[in-house]
Amino acid sequence: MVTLESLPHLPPVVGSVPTDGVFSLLWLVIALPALGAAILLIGGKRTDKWGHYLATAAVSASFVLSLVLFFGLLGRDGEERQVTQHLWDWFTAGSYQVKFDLLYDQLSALFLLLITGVGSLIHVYSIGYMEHDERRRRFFGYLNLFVASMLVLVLAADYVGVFLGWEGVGLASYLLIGFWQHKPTAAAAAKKAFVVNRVGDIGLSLGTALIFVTFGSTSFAVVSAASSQASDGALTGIGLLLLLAACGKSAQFPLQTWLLDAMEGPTPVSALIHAATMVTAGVYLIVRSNFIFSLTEDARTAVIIIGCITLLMGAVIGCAKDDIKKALAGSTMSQIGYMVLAAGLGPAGYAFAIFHLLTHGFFKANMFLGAGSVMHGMNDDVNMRHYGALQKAMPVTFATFGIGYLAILGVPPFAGFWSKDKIIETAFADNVLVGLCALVGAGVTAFYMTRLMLMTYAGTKRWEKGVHPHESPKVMTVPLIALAVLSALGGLLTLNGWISDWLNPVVGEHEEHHLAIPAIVMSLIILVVVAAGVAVAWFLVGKKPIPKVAPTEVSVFTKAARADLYGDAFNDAVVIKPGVAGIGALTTFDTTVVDGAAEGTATVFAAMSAQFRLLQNGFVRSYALALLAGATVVVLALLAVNFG
Amino acid sequence: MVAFWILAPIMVAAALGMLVVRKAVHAALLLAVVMMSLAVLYLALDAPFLFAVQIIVYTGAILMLFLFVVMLVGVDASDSVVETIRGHRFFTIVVGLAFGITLVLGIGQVSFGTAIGLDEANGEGNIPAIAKILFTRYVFAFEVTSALLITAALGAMVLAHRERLTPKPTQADLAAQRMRDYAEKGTHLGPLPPPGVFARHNSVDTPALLPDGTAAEASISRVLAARGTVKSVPEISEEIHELNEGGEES
Amino acid sequence: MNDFPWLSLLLFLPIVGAIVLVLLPASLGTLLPKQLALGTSVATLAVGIAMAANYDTDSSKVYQFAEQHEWIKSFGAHYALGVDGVGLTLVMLTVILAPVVMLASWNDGDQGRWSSKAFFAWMLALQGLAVGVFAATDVFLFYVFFEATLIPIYFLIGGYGGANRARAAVKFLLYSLLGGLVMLASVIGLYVESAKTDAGATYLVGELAQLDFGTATGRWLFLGFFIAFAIKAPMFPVHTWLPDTTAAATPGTSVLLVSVLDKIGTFGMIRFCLELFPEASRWATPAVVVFAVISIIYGALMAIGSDNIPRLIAYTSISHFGFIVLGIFVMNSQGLNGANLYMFNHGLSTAALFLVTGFLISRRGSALISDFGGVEKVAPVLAGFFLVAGLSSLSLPGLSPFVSEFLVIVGAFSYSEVAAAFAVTGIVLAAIYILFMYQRTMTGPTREEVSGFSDLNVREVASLAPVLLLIVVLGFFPKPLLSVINPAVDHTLQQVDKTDPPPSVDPLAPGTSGHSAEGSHE
Amino acid sequence: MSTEPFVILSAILFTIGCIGVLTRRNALVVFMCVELMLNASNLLLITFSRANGNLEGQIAAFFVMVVAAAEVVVGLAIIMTIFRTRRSASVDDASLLKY
Repeated sequence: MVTLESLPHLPPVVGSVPTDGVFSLLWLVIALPALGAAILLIGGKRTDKWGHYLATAAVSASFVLSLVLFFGLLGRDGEERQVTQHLWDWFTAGSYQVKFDLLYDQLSALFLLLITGVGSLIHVYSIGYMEHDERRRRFFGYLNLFVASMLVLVLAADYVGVFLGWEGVGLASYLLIGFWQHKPTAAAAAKKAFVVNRVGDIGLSLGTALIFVTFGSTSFAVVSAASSQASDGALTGIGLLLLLAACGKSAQFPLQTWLLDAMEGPTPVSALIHAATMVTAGVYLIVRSNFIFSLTEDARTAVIIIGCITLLMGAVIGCAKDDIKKALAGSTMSQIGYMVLAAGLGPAGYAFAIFHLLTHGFFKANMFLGAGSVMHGMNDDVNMRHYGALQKAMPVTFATFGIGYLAILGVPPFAGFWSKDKIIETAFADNVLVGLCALVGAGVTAFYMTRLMLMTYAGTKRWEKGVHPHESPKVMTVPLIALAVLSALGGLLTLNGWISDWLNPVVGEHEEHHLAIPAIVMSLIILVVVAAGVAVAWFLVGKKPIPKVAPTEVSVFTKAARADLYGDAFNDAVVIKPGVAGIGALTTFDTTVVDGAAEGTATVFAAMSAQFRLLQNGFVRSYALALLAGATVVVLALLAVNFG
Repeated sequence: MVAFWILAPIMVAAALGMLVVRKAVHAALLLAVVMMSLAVLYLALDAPFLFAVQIIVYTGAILMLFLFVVMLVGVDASDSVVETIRGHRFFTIVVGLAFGITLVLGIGQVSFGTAIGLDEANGEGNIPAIAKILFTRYVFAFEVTSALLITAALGAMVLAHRERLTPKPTQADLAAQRMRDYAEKGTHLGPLPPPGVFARHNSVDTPALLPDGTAAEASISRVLAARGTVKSVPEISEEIHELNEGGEES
Repeated sequence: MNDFPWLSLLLFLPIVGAIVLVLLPASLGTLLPKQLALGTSVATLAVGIAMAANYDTDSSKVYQFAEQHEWIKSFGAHYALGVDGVGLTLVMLTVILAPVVMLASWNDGDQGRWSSKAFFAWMLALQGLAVGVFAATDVFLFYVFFEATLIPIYFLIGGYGGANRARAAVKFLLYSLLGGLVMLASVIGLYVESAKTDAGATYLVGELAQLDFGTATGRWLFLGFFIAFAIKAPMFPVHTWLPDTTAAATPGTSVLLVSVLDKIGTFGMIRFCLELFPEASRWATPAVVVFAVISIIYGALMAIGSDNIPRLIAYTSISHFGFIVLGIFVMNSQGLNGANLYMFNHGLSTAALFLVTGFLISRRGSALISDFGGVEKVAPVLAGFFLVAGLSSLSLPGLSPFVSEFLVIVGAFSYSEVAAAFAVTGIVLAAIYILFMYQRTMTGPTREEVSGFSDLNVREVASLAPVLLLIVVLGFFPKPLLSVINPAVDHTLQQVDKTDPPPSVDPLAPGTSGHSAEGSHE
Repeated sequence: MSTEPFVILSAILFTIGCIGVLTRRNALVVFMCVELMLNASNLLLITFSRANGNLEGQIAAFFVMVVAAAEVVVGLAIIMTIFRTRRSASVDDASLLKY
């Protein structure tokens, strides 16, 4: 039991003001893209011509509605900013009631804007990007499905509702990664993503079950109100199980391997799902469950460790990849590691985790779309060794990408600076070791991003034959510009500490951490580290010609990084190979032992019958003999009974 | 009781004989012996009506029917003594004896007491007494037996009736068939030769002799050939020889 | 309206239809009997819907639409029908799936050993008898229906199916008869026990439930019933008949077998094992839970290792039945509600899966996964239906099986964290077997053999669409089902004398919420 | 006149009939042995009729005879039919109904 003395700030209770006015339209935010998906997927070929417009319109309408709702929320008092809309009772079993409720509060409001906003831009971009794909309509259907599911995830007021969205985005991710499913690699990557996510779902399932067993309900309102009463063991258990779930969805160690493969999907998918929104769901889950995590030091420590490991792993992997999308994917892992780390810091870090999540959503989507634009011009080649000198050929892409680059590096005043610095600062305040990890990560980030920029835009032309790079059409560059603007200006959210104040009612108050050194010095240190990373990249990559084929004689570290730090190899050796062998053995066991027992009994009886059958020789006289013998026995038995 | 002690051994002997005789006719005759003896025993047991019925129905009708069928089927009516089912005869005797001994021993355990006798029941004569019961209490069963008998008769007729599957060949058909056989297989066209005729006995069982002195197989009935009662040619020739020699001597 | 013999009508309408079908002269061709059969089953469905609409969820009676006539007085056997929530959902499942299956297997009876007329007649007979099984409230009558269902399904398997159908039919029959025999011993035992009472012999479930059989007797009788139901369900290690059977049977037969008839096993566990022998059920719970968890994992692993699609689906069903049995025997309202709901939902999702893969297999003429590849490109609608059916089988939230599986996991967790932890691996394995199958059949480069595939035709879509629609609707709105299941579960729990464990934190404890609320405003 | 000798004689005749049915292969002889068994039972019926002092036994024997007559007629017809098609009166030849 957590005593009140040891915990000055109890986590806030999730409020539930009933919806009224404009907020009663909350359900429409989800319904619009869901309807779009339904029309596109069920309507079939009939919707081919206008399907993409419908999908874009649905998401854009959702975005407009989100904006309206957001301003509605802004206009309210702090206490009334947590709005609950009851849609219907989902299911009931004994005392367990799960309602289909939507919770619109400061946290989900931000997510709504991110999802629908970035989502709309990516829809627009996809109109151009997927123009020549004969299954474009279906692509947009899936995208709408994803947006709807993601909105369910962030709006649900119950863990089961979160689970619904959680799996919904998993499904959409599966469908979109495997969108080009005629490619075996894409199909395999899609399956891998889903299965690994399912491993994480074990955590969510059991976590939800443990929440029910502990609190008798799974709604945020009830759990947050009662969380301070729960035992430490239960809280830690829930925390760790939810962390497992977050690891699956957010590609954190040890469930990180699917994200790199997920780059088989079309680039807008990578931007929307595997950079900006879905992969950050784990962070959302932890922050949303602050009323659990704030009360359990042990689980938070685990979160921090996972975050640190992943942020370094992702960064290292990003350094060695020649595939532009995989390099960005490694970066995504790393950045989510930052967010998870921040979330693990407790009330001090929740707001910064979300803040970084938002800025990362802007600049990483920007860069992924930029990469998509590059690929568009390079005949879908993803190998950076075949790029070079694209700065001139694609000026808009370069410019927008450059802003994203500066943002991720954390160069002031771009968005990343504000969010990342805060995380590193808070980490140092919490624990120097954690802070150092975060700091090193920033340096490595600077290295691989600079490497990526240099290989892509600078240097000499290393283009393949027949490739004529060109700038992408307007429909693609306009979203790029919009995202670049957001990447540049995202930091404004923290003006006057707005985002912390905004989120505090949700995530809880915290005391200001006091660093040993002034914040400005800290920022300078970080900038120096970043600059060092850039310099190293310049010396290692920028100054030398880049071979068109990746050199094979490289250090073990590079080899390890290229092999994703042996994540797949580990899974293969520890899970898949024994699994396949085990299933083979089990199949043999089933046919020989289990079924063998049944069939064996049958065989024994059949053999016995084959022998007994011979008694039935067809000779009437034999039968008569048997009859007589039987009669004798009967007579003897009668005699025995009567005279015995 | 005298009749019993005389007849019982005879009956058992005759019954045992049925087990061993090879020809069905002999078995039938032995059965007749058993049945006649039984009839006499019935008389001794105060059942004169059944005595008569036993003689008339069983011995008279049923056994005659048997003999009739034996005559029809009689071509290979004799049994082989070799047992074809392995171990059957041994087990039959063991089980049969066991059964018989069990029965006899079992009966030996029971005391039947003194017989009441039928003097009272047969007071107004056996036949009227039976008739009274038969036509009162058992009249329904009796009527049912009539149905049974009719059904049996019909059944026998149906079973014994030979279904003609092809139309009966006419004279012309037969002639044509014979010509065809001659053309295709060289079958003898004319009538079959008559059997050899000898003054000494009815000689349908003796084949006629062909000009070269061999027997004409076609001249005797196939049934006789199957029964093996045909006089063989050597036999005949020997007889003829004997006759000739005897003639010469005399 | 509740005096109307709804259940007898549901029971006899299809059987009469079957008889009429058999008596139709062959000269009428093959189309008319099919239409007649479909019409009969649709009419039955209509009757079933009308009946369900009359079901009173607030009624205090345990069994509704009850009918009771004395049958064999000396045994105490009655012709007694009636449904509680569990029975009603399963009766509805039966009447819903029958027309679907008939429409889907429109041409499957044509190449059988007997005429297609007989195929549909057997199906109708099976529908009627299955209703009888779920509606019987007399143990003896239940037993009679239980065994009677074997007859049509035997002929359906043995007469219309793949190469090994005769062998599969015999294997199925022997397994089922073995179970039935063991159960018969218990049924007789029930007579003996009930005859000892003052009221005399009875087979009525309602009256038997009041009896106390004593510890040892109760356990033996329980075992007799349980073994029969475990074979029927089927659970590890008496499951091997199911893959063989589904591999040989037509998809429609497999649906009726797995979706409907196998439910008799789990239904019987609730109705007879739990309600008649509560003490024995509590005694057996640990062992049953272990076997259920083994079934879940074992079935899933075997499914992953299967190359034959119907066998794979059969193994998935073994896994799912493990969940159902787990939910039943953890004996709390989450588990039992989940299990009951699961029975219905599993019926739908497996039906969809069997039928859609049946369409797939009939196009290729092979049931081996390795013979397919890239079907999605030539038959996108088929692929889409396949995916939705598969996702429902892996209990994707938003599709109906999720709610039930989730409730079972929650219920299992209340009972034992370890059991739940093992059971929940089933959801990962489910993702593997379904998506692995989808990946190998539908994606990748289109193989030459499948390039000529036609997409689903109108009849096939019409047969599948209602099922998939129902799966989606019930995924978001399972309330109609749960509102009838909840009272039934309460009754069952009352019978086994169990109450739900309270949450370890009472959210309504005085002083707590107030304090927390203050905390949020600090 | 005591009952026992008749009963024992009946038993012996019945047993001999049984053995005959089992050992003989000619269908006709088998049939005759069946008749022997029937007669043995008739003897028993009549014996007990006298022992018990009523005529029911004789009536039963009478019915046995009637039924035996019917049976013989049909049985012989069957034998004739079999003989006609198979040219054999051996019961062992009709042994197709076997494993």
